[in-house]
Amino acid sequence: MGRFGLIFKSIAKGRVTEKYPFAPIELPEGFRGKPEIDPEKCIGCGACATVCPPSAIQIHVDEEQGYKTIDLFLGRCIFCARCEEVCPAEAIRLTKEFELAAASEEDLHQVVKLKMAKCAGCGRPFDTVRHLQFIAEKLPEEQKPMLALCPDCRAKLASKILTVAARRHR
Amino acid sequence: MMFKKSLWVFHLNSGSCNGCDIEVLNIFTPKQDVERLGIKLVGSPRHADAIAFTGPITRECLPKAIEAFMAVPEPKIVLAIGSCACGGGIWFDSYAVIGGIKEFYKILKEKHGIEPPTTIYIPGCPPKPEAIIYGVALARKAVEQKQKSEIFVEESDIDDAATLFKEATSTRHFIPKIEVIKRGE
Amino acid sequence: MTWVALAVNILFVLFYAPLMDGIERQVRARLQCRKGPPITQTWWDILKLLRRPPVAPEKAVRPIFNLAPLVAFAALLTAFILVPTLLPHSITFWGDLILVIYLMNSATLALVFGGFASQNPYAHIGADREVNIFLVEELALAFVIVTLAIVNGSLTIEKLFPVQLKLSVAIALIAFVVLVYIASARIPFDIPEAEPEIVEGALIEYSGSQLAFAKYAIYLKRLLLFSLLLNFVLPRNGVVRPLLFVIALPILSIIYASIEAYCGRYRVTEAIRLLKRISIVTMISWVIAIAGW
Amino acid sequence: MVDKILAEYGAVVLDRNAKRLVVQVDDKQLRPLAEKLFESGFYYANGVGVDERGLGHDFAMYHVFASEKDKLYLVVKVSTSNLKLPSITPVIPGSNWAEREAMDMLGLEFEGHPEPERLILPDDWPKGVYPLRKEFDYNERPEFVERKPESTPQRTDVVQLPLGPYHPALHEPEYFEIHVDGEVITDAKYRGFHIHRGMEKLAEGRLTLNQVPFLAERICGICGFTHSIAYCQAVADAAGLDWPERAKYIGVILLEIERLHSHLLWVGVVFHLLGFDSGFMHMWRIREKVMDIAEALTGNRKTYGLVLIGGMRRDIDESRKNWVLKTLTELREETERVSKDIFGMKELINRIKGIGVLPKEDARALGVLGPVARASGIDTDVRRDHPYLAYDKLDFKVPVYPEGDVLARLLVRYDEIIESFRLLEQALSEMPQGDVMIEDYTIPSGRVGLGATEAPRGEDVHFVITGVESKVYRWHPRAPTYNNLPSVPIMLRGNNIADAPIIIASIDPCFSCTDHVAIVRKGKVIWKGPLGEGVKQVGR
Repeated sequence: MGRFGLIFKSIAKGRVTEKYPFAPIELPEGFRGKPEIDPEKCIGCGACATVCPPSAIQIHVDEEQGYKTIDLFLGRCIFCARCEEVCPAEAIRLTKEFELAAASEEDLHQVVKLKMAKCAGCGRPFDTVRHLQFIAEKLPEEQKPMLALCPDCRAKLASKILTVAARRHR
Repeated sequence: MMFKKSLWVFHLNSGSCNGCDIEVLNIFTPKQDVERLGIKLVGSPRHADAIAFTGPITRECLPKAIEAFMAVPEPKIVLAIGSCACGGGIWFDSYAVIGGIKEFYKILKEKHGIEPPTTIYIPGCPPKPEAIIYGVALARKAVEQKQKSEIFVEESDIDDAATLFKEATSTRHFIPKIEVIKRGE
Repeated sequence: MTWVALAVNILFVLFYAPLMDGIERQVRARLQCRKGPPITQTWWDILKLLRRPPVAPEKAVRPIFNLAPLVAFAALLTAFILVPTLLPHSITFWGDLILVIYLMNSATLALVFGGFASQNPYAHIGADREVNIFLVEELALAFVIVTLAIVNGSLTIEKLFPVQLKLSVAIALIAFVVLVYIASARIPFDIPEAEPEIVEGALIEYSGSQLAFAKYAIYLKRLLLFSLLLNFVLPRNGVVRPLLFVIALPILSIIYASIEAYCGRYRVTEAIRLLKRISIVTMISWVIAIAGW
Repeated sequence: MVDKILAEYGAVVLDRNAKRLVVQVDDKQLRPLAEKLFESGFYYANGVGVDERGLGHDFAMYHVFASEKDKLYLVVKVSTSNLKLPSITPVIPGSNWAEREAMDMLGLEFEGHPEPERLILPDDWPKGVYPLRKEFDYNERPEFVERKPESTPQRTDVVQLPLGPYHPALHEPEYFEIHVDGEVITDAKYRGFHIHRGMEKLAEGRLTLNQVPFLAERICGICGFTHSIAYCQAVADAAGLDWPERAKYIGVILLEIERLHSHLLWVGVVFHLLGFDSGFMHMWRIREKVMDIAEALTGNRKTYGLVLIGGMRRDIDESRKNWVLKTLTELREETERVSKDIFGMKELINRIKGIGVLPKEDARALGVLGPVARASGIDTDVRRDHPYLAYDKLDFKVPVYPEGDVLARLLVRYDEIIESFRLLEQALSEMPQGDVMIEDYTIPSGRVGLGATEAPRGEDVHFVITGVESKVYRWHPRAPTYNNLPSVPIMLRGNNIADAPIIIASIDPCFSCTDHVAIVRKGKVIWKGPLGEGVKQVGR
């Protein structure tokens, strides 16, 4: 039929254009849209930042103020949902939101600032309060005091205990 | 608003993987058909009202991108399409790219003294065609901007770990409150 | 009365020319299963362009580059003083078909010069192709005019419109229908401004209001060609004429745009070969006209 | 047979499995061995220069050869302590770019290379800085040096126009230089690599093994998924992993969806280049449905991001499977109907008949791949010759046309669209139950792995050396366009300039695929479309 066949078919087909932006569109289940951190659930463990391929989630530690900042920059996010997969607290998930355009780059940031706990030994802030609690819930009671120490102090303490034990053994 | 009814776009691939380029092309196909909104793709930057960057702007593309950018008459709109153009994407700190539109503006400012024009950031990898349409509608101020920067700050008095564990043992599910600051409101 | 009619005609063409492009865009969109732009879209484009500042490229020959779109626009408007459109009254004005064709061609040439003056390689190629096609097209057009002149015994617009239908005239008119298609630079003959290849050819360096006038001139040229075609066949007087004229224009648009939507672009050589064939047809019509049929 | 040749040239076998063989040869034996391999049916698949100082060796060059007949990938390693190696380009033209790439990125020298010029880095890149050496940090940004003016003198016998790199026809920056005699093309040169994004270094530097699939997917926004699969196959090959059956089928389904969308896109673009915009609109209207399927299955229209080293991240549930099957049946009918009408437009078809011919011998010498090779009469398809995922359990035909012109390339792709529909239907209905991901694995370090997939444009070959602490030591992807582009000058020669754009587009060039590594620094460059005819007049 050639070109005339095609013309007739096009007319028969009619218009296929959707109405967007004047009408919303349907999105399939499982669509990977904007990632959102639930600030009430986030424990600041940093697992998401570690797996994020483009480093769109970055962690900054402010030792003076005692805050840990989780900075999610949508303008670099590749919407791969790895963060959702690894988050132990189910705090970050991908919504169906895709209308993310913004007039300034600042609007593309989502920042969660979490309070950090000071080490019982040296007094240096070392981990978020929530992360410690999260671990504490899974630890047996007798090991919990160790959590109050930063990794450095913990190592020192551990070596001390070991030396004492070794001496005793001897 | 000059571009309310008619907006001509010059599309510049500044080192993109093609994903965004295809989606830019895609909005002209029957399903989305943005010609109905008066949007047209033009081949010459001189004809354009808006310039669409896709890609993190590679070193090799940089001089050409500056040239094309300057050829678009003022006033112009810049559409930074895709995560690469917005913030450098997965390559943001690689040796071969300059890392997104913001860095591009810095270079423009330093070398040519040009102030950045109105810019619409459209994140996505690649953004859905509808997301691009939404971005253009935002440039025309036809829709409200949904995406706002959010800063959540945890408010809590406890800051030393020793007291924390005293408290934690008594109330297992103690969770400190959080304060939300939304910028732009 | 004539002046009022003239003013009405000019206003009509000024208003309708961009609208016609809008209609054609809509037709093409429908044939591609799209919603397409509103028919006022071309108007919005032009209004926007008029508000934008023109930027001249550094290397351009400024006087020619800046003037070219205005010259083209003015030449075509002048042609519309001669060619009756909605109201037939301007027919009594002086001037003949040759003048109309000259005005139309000077508009084309103005844009070609503008393209050369811009010093852009794409514009050069576009302008160059334009000239190529234009030269061959001219030959065919000349034979059409000569045929009509012989049959009607005159070249004045007053005598020519509408033409007497004879065998030679019929052949010439059919050739003219094709020529109108080619001269209005539609696919597959939009080679001079082929978008995917050389980016609107001669117009590449134009921007803002200059681009608006250049585009306007192109739309006016299409309308002028349609008007000439309709004038040859429509009755000259009466209330029916404006009515028929207004109905016939969109119909022509629909037909031409449908053909345009379902053709691939020719190479320049192919286009020229086709034009040469049309020239032969028009030459035959001329011979037939001399023979008196 | 291969073993006999290898023994003859004193090659030492380092590692072997059913699909690939790694050997090491002495640098003096390399060129004769390469020549012998080429004669016995091997083509050049990939070339990787590696800075092996971190593994306790010197610099090395890995040449990868492939053969459909032997169903084998052969990795030939040559080491060097003084950065000098013999070039094999004189005997296998296909290795030209790979060697120049190693010169650029690592500072290796190839003795006897016909055009030892910089290929990869930008014009303003300082000399003596080699990004792929281990001492270079991935995020180091050396100072811009002065751009050298084009070295090629202005020629008077050819018309040169600085067209591009932003040409509206291709929506990607690239340059072609076409030398014209009258209206006929006498020679053409390519210059591109504007999209070199430093991906290989990034993979070694910032990313971990399981992040690289996402990077690999962004090699190309059209055919990215097949790259991420190829990468995971390469790592799986190095570590000896095997995916669960269901993951393999899901991989096939997504790969075929990607092929469908890519081919429909290409057919549309060809019509657009021919000025037939309605054809473009119809093809893309059909393609839109394919994108919907991809979105429903993966959550994104492109860059599916579904694959990790252990398998697939998402399963396909029953109801969605049925919906996809139904939609595919409708799509297949629609595609056949519209294509039948378009193929009925005689003058359109005649326009692309007999132009851009690539003879079979040249195609083989350059190692041309995929639909371009199949349109030149080379019966090659990774899916059949080196089966991966579940392709060995599915039934499909490999279309081969002997003409070698643009029309043949269109027909090959059209046949592949239809085959893809068939493959999808089979894979969806035969998919076994089970897991889609293995979580429990270890990746040994310092192992060589090779992964090959059939991308819509041809064969992707990914080469991996695993590193410590779940990093890659070296990763080198080779996209099909890398092998196909050098054939364009041959296709162009002798043709009318009017046909240049359609010929170039006929290989379905995907410059971003190729540009992950290189930059040509040659002559004044031109991409001239059918403006060509105009070019002739201007030059007169």
